[in-house]
Amino acid sequence: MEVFDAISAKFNYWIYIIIMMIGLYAMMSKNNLVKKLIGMSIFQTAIILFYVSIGVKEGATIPILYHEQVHPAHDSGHHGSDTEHAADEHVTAHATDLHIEPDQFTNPLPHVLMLTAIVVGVATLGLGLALTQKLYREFGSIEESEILESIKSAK
Amino acid sequence: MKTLSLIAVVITGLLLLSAVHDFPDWADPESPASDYRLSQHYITQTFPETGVPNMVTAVLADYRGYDTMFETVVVFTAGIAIIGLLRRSPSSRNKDKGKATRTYKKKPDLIVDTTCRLLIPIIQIFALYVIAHGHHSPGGGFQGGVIFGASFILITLTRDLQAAQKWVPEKRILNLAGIGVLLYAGFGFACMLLGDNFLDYAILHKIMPATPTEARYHSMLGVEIGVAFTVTAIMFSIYSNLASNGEMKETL
Amino acid sequence: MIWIFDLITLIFLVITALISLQVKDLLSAAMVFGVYSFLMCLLWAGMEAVDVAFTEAAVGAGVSAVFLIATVLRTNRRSSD
Amino acid sequence: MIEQSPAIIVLAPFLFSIIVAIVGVKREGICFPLVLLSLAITVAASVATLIQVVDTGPIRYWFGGWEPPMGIELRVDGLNALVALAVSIVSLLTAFYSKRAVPAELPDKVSQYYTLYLLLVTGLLGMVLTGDAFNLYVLIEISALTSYALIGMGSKRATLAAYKYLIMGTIGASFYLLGVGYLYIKTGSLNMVDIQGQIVANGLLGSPAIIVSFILIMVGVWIKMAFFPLHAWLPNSYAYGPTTTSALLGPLVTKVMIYVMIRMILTVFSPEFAFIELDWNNIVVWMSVVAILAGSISALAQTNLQKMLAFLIIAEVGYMVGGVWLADDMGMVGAIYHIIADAFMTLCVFLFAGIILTKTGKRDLSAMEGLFKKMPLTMVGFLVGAFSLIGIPPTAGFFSKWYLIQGGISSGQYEYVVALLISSLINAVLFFRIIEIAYFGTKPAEGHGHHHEEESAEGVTEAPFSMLFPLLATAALLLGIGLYNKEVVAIITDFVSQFNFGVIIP
Repeated sequence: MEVFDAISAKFNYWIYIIIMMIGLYAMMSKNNLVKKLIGMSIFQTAIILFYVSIGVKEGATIPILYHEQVHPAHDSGHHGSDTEHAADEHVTAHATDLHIEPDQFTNPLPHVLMLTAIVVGVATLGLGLALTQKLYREFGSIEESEILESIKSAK
Repeated sequence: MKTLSLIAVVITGLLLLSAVHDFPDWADPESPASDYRLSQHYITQTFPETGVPNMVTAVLADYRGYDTMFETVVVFTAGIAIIGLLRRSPSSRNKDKGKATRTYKKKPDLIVDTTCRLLIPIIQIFALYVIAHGHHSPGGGFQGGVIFGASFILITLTRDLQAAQKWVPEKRILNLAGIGVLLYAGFGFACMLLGDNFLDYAILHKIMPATPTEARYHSMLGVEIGVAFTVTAIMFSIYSNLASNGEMKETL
Repeated sequence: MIWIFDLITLIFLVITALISLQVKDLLSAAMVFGVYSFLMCLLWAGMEAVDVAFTEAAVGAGVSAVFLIATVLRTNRRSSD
Repeated sequence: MIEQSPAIIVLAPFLFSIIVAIVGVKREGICFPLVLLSLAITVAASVATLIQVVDTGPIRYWFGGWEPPMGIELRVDGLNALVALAVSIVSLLTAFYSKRAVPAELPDKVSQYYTLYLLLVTGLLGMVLTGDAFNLYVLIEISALTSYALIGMGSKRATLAAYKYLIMGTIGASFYLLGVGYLYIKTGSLNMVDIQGQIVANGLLGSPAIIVSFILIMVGVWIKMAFFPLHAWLPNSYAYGPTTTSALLGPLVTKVMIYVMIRMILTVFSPEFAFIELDWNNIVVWMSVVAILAGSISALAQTNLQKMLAFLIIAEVGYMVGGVWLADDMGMVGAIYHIIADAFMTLCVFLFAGIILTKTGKRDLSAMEGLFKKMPLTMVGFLVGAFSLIGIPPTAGFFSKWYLIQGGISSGQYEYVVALLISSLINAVLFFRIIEIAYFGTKPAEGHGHHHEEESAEGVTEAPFSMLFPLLATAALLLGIGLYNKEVVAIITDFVSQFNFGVIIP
């Protein structure tokens, strides 16, 4: 059981490395330009998986406060009729006696970072595909070796 | 080349593996990333400081708002770059030995057409809900924007590009995207003009009928809407450029 | 989260990644890549990263795959490797 | 307003890029003045920031008013402020050059080109100023995406080069991101200064994860700066892109990445860790020796002017990486001074190459026959740049090499000194070959070289003012930085002296 625990404690990190290496190998060795880009996306998602794994916390839930924490039961009835200003006083007043246990929620920071990384990933993928189409328009092929050959023969 | 890259990949993999035993256990609540005051501060102080229950949204749009502004810029950059790389006027096509001169799509299939007519308004309403409700549930400007953009992509797929362009004409795409980024930056510059640092939304309570905490809350909604504008426009723009090979005329 | 579920998803991730890189038809590769992204999204939802999972579902499984398909149909469907 | 100046440096080009994108589509004529205006604001803000830093010490600017590590900060010290000033001046001068070049080379894409141009500058300046490790990644990606597009808009070959750059650049940036992840898993922080504090406080200096993170970040940054074995993307990208792109990317991208390397070593990992704990100085200095020699020798083999200059950049990257890893304060001062000097000398020669290409339409060295008579002012500007690359006083290049050599001697890395001297010699051969062609023609021995030159350089006249002005201004700046090297070095020494480089390797 101890060996089993040792494996289960880290296997996420191992598999992220395997996926990442699959992607990296495809990026470097594939001949087809679209395949390279698929490899690139796999490579990037593997890094995102790594970051998300950092944020996981035993016994914690998603990083959104419970409804009861935001709107305590005793004033939920007349909350809707509050004026804007009173609502804020209510928030600050009740924020002071709000008890949020740090252990209760997952770490939100890696999630924030990875939202950005996903966006960067799709932007890079789109740009790479645009370059692929431009290359196809100019050389009539999406195989790297064929493009290199046609450059050589054009010389 | 293949063996060389295999060697490089194996070396990198071993390097990465060699550090795994040094990591804290998976899902360990005592790990430095979870235990450090940064994470603790975000979890416990977000609601008192900003009034937003979804910590991810609050950290994204406020604490690390500068990052998110540039995330929007990345999307914008990709859109402009793809237009710059691929866009060309259809007339130049004739030189390309007239290959793949596809005719316009016939009238779409009845079932497909009706399904999409029913689905698209629902998708768009859901997208608006995701944007507006990002403070309380998963979602926000980016996700909502992608869904909204996807609804236009769906129109393009079932009808053709002209049909989708009735909603988002090509001339307007960059304006829409630019307005989104400007809206985000505008919140930042407004804070600057009022005498505080860039993106320090709290100072906006001077011009909003709100307290500083509420000003943060509402400004975050504002920047999320800006993000949504940009992402919607650019996602559609990227798709229509890729699918029409830069001619914006006929799609797949 | 349930670690069995986690492990199975991870193994399927590796399999789909390999398939999408090995298959010679690029359209299938794009589709399998969509499956890969969706599995990734499930995994993250299981890890309590709901916002990230949502984004990946919209971006990775949705828009990225559509971009790939658009390009494949505009260029060449066959791949030499 | 003065306390906002660090933010304005980044935000001015950013804001104007969006305006150019919206307004420029309909009125192409308005793009160029807007670009100049925004970059002029940036230069002014950089000057104000530098003065402030010299007077009062490092400035910290908290975005959103959140105290780091909760929020993101700009942290400006002597090093940042100098590099930011150099970056903004280079981009302003290149913008002048672009006035005629961009409409000529990319007729119906002017507004997109200028938008991307300003976004690239935004990304680079943001990288220089930021104090947050993850924010740096986002900005690396902005500058990378824009540069792929700026290169890819060029000729057919440029598209392939841009694609290769995209693959390599993504690997580099992802390695950097992964390195930051390894730092984050051990320290829980993203702010550079705070990471350093956590590493020291938790005694993590020897921990495997931190060492792997250091390797990943270094390899990632080396790919992005084209350090020798990882340089494959650079030559074609810079040689076949539009000339304005080469004149902007050549001087800036690699230098800013070297800045990032210095920032990572000094601020995040601390010199004690990088130079003493790991003790890889000898290996990296030898790698840089190989880079210098390989870059210079490959440059010697080129007949395409732009490609030759691109290989010179690889050699110059070797100078700076070696200078940093000498682990000696003199070497560090030299490397930082060389970042600034090299930005301007590379700009100078790339502007020259751009002028030659637009004027003669040829990329070959033979295009330069008889140019001394045809375009004397252009050649004067080029001569200053070439002398600086060779290292002839009183140009800036001489002083930077002087400090680098001093660093090499005092740290006992003589192989580096020798490589530096050989490379200067090769530069001299390269540039005197060009000067010879430009003065005498390709076949001086044949006797009728004069006649030959009349034929080939027919119709070539002096470059227009918008191209000549940036070239001559750069030349003047090179002389200026050289003559006032004491002042510049004083700022750098002030910055470097706060770090302890520990024992000098015997």
